[in-house]
Amino acid sequence: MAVRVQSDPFDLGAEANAFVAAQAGGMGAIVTFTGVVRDVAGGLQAMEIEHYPGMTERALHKIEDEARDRWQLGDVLIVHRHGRMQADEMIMMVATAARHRADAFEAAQFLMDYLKSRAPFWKKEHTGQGADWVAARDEDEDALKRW
Amino acid sequence: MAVRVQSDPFDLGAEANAFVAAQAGGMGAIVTFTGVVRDVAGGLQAMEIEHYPGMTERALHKIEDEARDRWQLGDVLIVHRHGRMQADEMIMMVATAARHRADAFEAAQFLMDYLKSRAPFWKKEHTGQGADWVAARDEDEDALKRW
Amino acid sequence: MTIDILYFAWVRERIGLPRETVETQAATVAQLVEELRAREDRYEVAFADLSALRVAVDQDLAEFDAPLDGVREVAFFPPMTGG
Amino acid sequence: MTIDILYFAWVRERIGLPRETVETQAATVAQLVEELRAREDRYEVAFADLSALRVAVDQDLAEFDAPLDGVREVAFFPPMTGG
Repeated sequence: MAVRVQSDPFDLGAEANAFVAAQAGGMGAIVTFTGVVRDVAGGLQAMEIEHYPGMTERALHKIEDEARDRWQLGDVLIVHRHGRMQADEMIMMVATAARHRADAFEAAQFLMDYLKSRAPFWKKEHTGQGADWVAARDEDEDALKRW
Repeated sequence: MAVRVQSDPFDLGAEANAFVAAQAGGMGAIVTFTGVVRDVAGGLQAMEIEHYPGMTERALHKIEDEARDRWQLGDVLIVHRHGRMQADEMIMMVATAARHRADAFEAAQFLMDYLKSRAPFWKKEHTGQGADWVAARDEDEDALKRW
Repeated sequence: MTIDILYFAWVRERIGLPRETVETQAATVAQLVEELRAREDRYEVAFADLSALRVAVDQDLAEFDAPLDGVREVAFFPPMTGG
Repeated sequence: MTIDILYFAWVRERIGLPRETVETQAATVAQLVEELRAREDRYEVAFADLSALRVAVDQDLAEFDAPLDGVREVAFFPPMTGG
């Protein structure tokens, strides 16, 4: 179990390899999700992520605990950056390990759905036209209903 | 688009980092699944994977094409080993890239479900008691019905 | 009682500060919001539409009718957009 | 016509060879199976329960009633267990 909130970049490959190496023998299924800064419209100069120190870690641990109650999991990893980053930089990742692939996949989706709408992060996009806070999407709130 | 069938080990971390780096700007969601040799009962001396050269690559490409018809995807990667491997070695991986995380997750699950039951690989477990072909699980066949 | 109030994202920008400490007798978050709105225009603007706001009480998400008894920290912010 | 027949996993082990080339007039996979079963015990054993077998015709999964006209390669194997 690990939750990390950091401004520094992380190395997905190193994280993924270390995560697999740390699993007990029975964990045959590993899923990772990685979120990358998108520049959909073109012209993104920076993405800035604000968070709520203290509550962020607390919220991520609660989401992880909830996932552990629902699925049979080995390790869980959540890494989320804050501060400024550029297009194509990695924002965050989650990793899940389980005996069966359905558990690893569902737990990773659950972590992402809850992290999106229940962990205190806010994105601001800086472009040549100024800076705008990213609006929450109804689909993200709706995604919670399936769990 | 890449499908690789090989006896050599692969480096999940290097594959994942290269996969992310190769995406076009809009692909904000990356999912990987990795299958690891499990030693559930203890005493596994080796896992041997046989495949059907020619048909294997053909089947994996068909599965990928099917996924592309169903979801909006960037790149897709499938790597699957054959030959002998030990407990805790990585057997295979898939990676998917998409604009939205639901597409990346669902496509990765779809690829795995079809790969399990429709790509010509067969696992044999070697233990101190001898060697046995792994039986297909009804759950794996059932998993196809949701798509 | 003394409560630390934190603001994030555009709530922080509209109010113009990230945190402040207030002395209040408010019994609920909603009453605290009314006290803040009565102070100055920038608070009135920030709290104009409560449906666009989320609140955390002692670092847990809460509703606007949550009681403040024994609470040390209340935070106001827009819907979250992490991941 | 001449057809290459491939065997995998325990089908290969029971029959004792990975591939062979046969001359046949069978119109379907099922007729080819009947010809093979009539040959020797090891074929009879391998093809005893067709529900435990899968077949590919020219490297695509097929049914046992698939026609063999123009086909170059037929493969028999148990249900797949990759991933």
